[in-house]
Amino acid sequence: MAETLTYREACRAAIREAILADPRVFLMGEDVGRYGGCYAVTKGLIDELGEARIRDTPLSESAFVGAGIGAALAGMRPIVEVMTVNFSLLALDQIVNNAATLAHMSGGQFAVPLVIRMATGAGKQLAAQHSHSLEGWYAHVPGLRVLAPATVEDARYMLAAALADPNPVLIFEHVMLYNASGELDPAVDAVDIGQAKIRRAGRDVTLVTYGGSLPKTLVAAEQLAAEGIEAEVIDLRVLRPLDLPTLAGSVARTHRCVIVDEGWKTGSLSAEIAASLVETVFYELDAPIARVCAQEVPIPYAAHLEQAALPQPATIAAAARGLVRPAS
Amino acid sequence: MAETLTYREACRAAIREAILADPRVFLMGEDVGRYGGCYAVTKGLIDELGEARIRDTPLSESAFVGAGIGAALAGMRPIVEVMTVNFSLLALDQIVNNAATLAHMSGGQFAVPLVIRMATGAGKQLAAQHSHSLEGWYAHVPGLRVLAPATVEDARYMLAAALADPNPVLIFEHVMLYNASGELDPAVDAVDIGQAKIRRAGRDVTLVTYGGSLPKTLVAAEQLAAEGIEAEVIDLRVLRPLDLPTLAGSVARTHRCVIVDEGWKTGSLSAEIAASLVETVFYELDAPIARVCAQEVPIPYAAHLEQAALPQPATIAAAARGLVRPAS
Amino acid sequence: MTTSKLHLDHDHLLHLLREMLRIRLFERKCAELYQREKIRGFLHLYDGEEAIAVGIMQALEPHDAIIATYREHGQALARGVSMERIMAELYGHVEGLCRGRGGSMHLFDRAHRFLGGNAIVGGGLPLAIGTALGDQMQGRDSISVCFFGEGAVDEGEFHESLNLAALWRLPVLFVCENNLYSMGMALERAESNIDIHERAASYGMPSEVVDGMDVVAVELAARRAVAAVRGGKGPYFLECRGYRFRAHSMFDAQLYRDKAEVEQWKAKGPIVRLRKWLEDSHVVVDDEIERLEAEIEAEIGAAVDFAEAGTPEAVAELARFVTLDAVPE
Amino acid sequence: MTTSKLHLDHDHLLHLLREMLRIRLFERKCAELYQREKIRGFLHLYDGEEAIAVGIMQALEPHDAIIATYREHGQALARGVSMERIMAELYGHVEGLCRGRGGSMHLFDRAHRFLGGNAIVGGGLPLAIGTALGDQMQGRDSISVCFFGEGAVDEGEFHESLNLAALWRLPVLFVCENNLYSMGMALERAESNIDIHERAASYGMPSEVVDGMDVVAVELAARRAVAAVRGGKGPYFLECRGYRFRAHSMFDAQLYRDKAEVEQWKAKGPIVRLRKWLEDSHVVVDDEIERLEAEIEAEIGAAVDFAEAGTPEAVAELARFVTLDAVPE
Ligand SMILES: Cc1ncc(C[n+]2csc(CCOP(=O)(O)OP(=O)(O)O)c2C)c(N)n1
Ligand SMILES: Cc1ncc(C[n+]2csc(CCOP(=O)(O)OP(=O)(O)O)c2C)c(N)n1
Ligand SMILES: [Mg+2]
Ligand SMILES: [Mg+2]
Repeated sequence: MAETLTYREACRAAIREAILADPRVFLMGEDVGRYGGCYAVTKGLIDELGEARIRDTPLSESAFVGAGIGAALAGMRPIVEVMTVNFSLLALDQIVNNAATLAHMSGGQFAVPLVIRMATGAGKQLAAQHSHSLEGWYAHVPGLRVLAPATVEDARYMLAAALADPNPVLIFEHVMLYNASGELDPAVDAVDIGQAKIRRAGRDVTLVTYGGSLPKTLVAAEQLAAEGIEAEVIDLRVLRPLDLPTLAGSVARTHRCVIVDEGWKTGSLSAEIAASLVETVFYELDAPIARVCAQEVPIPYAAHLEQAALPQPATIAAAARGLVRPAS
Repeated sequence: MAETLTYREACRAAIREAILADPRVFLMGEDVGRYGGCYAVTKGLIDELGEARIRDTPLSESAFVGAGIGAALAGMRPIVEVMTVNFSLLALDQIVNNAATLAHMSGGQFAVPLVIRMATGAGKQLAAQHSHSLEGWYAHVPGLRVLAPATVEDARYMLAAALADPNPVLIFEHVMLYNASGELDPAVDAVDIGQAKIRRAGRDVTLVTYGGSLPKTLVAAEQLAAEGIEAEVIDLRVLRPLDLPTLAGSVARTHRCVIVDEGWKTGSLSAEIAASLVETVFYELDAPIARVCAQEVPIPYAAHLEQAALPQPATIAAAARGLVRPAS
Repeated sequence: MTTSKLHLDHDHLLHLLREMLRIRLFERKCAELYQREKIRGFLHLYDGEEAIAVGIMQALEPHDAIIATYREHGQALARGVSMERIMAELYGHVEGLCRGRGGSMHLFDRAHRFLGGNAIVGGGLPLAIGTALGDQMQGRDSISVCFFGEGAVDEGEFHESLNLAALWRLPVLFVCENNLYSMGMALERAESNIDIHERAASYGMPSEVVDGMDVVAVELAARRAVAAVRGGKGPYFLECRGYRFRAHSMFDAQLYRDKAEVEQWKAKGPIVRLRKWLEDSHVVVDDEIERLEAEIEAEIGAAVDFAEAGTPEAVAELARFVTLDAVPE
Repeated sequence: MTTSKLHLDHDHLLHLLREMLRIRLFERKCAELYQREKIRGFLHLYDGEEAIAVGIMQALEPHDAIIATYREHGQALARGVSMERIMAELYGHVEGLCRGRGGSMHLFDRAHRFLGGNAIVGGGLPLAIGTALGDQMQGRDSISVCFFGEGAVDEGEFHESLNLAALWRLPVLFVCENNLYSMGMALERAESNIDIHERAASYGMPSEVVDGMDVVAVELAARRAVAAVRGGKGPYFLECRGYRFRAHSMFDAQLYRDKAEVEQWKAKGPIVRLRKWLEDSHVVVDDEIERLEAEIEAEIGAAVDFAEAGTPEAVAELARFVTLDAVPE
């Protein structure tokens, strides 16, 4: 029978399973233990799994992320939780200059089999310093694999695949998804971490998105369908390396593309996707590639301003409409 | 009479002039004083201007960059030098979460009139941790202005314009340019920090670049000219906000575009330029937009590997040729 | 009020009580408004720690700079920032201090040199180094006061900032609000040496422990410290020991501590303590405190009315202030 | 060699001298090869500090982990890493330790658990916390040894890492190579409290000052420290006081210090000092040291020949190892 659970519960089940399955796996981060996780993802795990393997850290992002890298070098399979992407800036040097470089710089002598999880995104009125969507930055860095589970299934199974990867893998969990719930297909017990996935088939326009913007994009697709526009919705799932064949294949069929990305538009991942598509399927395009991204502002506190700053189903639908039925 | 000086000397003259002109201006950073600057930019200045205004800091990137922000809030006009962009990761939180947000987050009550200078780029065999080109990341952040002087003139005059800006401005000086020399036009004593500039006119293809890649791109343009291909070379100068009208205007004339960017290709600034051009001049394009960027590897030490990882005149020329005279 | 001397007379003591009560009652209202979804986002309340903000503010001059954390309603109120404009900010209205852009974690007020409101733990410390440096370089008599929790002590920014302040003898007063927990992390689980004031002293600056639940003790220590800092003796560190009575934020189930622990601390709270002392020693008479409370409730009521009557910023103004055209004077 | 006892016999003393001379002479050759443009990039030499690496390495086991800085030729050689493969790496050849990808600042050698070679000041400290944590969690008897300069003490990573090590009682030996300058920044201009060993002690770990120019003193201290760390007593801190005789790197004009200062220190150098003592006390006889030097020169000659005979990595292999297919065992 299909099990229904929340994205939060799926994350928790994945962590629990991984720790029980492999003595080398442990979770470390701020308030993952006694507090139960700032988004309650790890609630209860410290009691079951103990303080050593659900390890509360001091507020020292650089040191404990670096410690995760070192522990991976010493044969462990650490899962490091950085509470949110906002605080990961304090650990960026360790991620960019150590985790991502050690394999290559050492001529292949050392791998860093480390998983770093963090919450990302806006929508909770947490204002400018707590609402970043910076996963696109991480997708810029060679040596890293970057994942963005948008469904309960991916939240449930991506972690195991990430832990099996000999290279550092980052997992971005969108804060607005934790309460989402979904069914798990009992026939599935693993997912790949290489491919994008078509979440809705359509022939008129391709909508490319990931993470917290997937539900909004699916809503937009329904709105469009009501108008007779059939949108194909692609969930990137993997932000690095990009699954360009799946994207290009879709655009080659629909000839139109809108990219939805909660990052600030300039220099967001959406730009890379657009540029890559232009390189590969330029001659298939019947219209410019459109992008729906965050406005170029520090995300404000007030609800109406915050929502105005973020992609919305209406703006996504409008962008798609603009490509399919341009005003003459 | 036109004065000839190096890019390094131009940077030094700009700093000296700014400090002499305004009691609120001072320079602070690692080894800017007694050592004379890690790239000798500030050599001699401490003797003339004193320890208070050529202020050596401890190795504490986060604190002294944050201190620059605070000093700006207190009415100073600090120039903070982060020795190289590689170390700026340690100060990124201060730049992204404080410098870039304070004006908006405070509802316009506080400005941060701060200039941050850093060296960027590869080419000196400094290997993976010392060869980053991450200026594209900064160009992603609303609230910042990002400059990349590629000529002696810009090195000489951009600083004054940056200091006059009430907002935080970042200046990226490419390490391979410091020894370059050029003439200063005696009729010019200021430059704008808003516009891109056409460094070479041409009708067949637009080559867009900035910073350390400009000389390489100009060499490529000469090679192309010898083959009868007239390339227009645009120096971005300002990485944020992008001067899209100048870029779009050129592409609307040439109908072809190659972007040259020393950052890793995926998610580099080149992607944003391509995506923006597709949005604005899609119907003017006669060919896909091509990008010549760094290979997706941590920059290696060995000279031949490093050079293979970076854009080169030959690869730039080849990309342009591929657009103008595609193999049939 | 701004000399280093403290006059423990009736008026001043009542002023201290009033200031603490203003914070306590204002925040009680905030919690209620949060339940009613008038206020959203993160809301970190200061219950139990009021003596720290109030005690420190007594020793400051209007031209001093204040840098605080996301738990800064108390500092703002004690500094004299308008309660109405704070409440309007919590409502996300254009009449708010930051025109609704900042919210609870980012109160700013130029008129009171109140520089936020910083939501990155430890993120305000470097800023305070900078304002102090700027003031010092301009020959001003101002000092910078930086508030932060004991959790911030673990961040690299703490270390870098204390070193810079001591090295350059900057006019900074560091105020560590040690409430024993950073979210759910107990101090002794986070720090190898839990004597924070000793850690600070190791940078070569004067450092004291203060009972953060005794507003008079805090004020006395603050006057001593401020006199030294303003006198050009370099930075000073006050570790104010206290306790947070409420949850960390509105999302905290408090799995990490016993109710009994909280109750014990509440009995020692800064307000009950001063109030009891004032009553026992007959400094206050009759219904003086009740009248005080009524006045404060009226002030709060007016603030809520002001906020309720406020207006949302026009969406067309979203991008206003991302960059400025001039440095505000 | 790996017990905590030190046998100060002829052979061991000569071994210490040999190890220091290997570093000194190897690096003299490196400087020469840099002038001849055989070696490029940054080259940071260790002249004057050899006693630190050599003394520490005497106390370690093969399964211990070593994390060093960009100034790590000395550590690598003293650890037993192949001189030939180091030189080939400096040539950027595929026969080098890292197949030419790392260069001088990034020597890695899995066989000797030599984990780099880190060019970000302070960047290696968190890694050492992690290797120690990993070893501790797996019940191994290994310790992690982290080398860093006194300049790294100012970075936030120092603070965060020392706290974690002490808090979790991790098996880390911190070795601060205090050579009084970080590039051109003199210690007393960079740190408010220049007694680094005292700063370390404030985290609650044993901490000692050692004369970093006395190889026997370093070895003794290292054995004491390693015994404590391996015995499960948590981290230990050694501040080794020394001096860098040469420029910071090949680009440094040394504007920040006098020639006379350098000469004074050179007279107290670790090699002249041990050598003189061995000669004065007749521990060495005749031309024993000259023979030693000749052997070392031969080793260096062979390393240069090896590097000269090496080959550049194929450009087609550029992207190899950016990610790996399996964790190397
Ligand atoms: C750099 C960073 N890491 C983590 C957080 C999440 N966080 C917000 S408040 C807090 C606890 C801080 O504790 P403390 O400094 O003691 O202050 P208190 O909340 O007790 O007043 C944490 C972990 C953050 N905001 N910034
Ligand atoms: C984070 C960072 N900031 C600055 C630099 C540039 N830099 C390289 S070595 C060095 C001096 C470090 O001094 P110290 O730690 O004392 O080591 P030493 O070189 O004296 O051995 C500096 C500033 C760097 N590599 N990393
Ligand atoms: Mg606390
Ligand atoms: Mg040093």
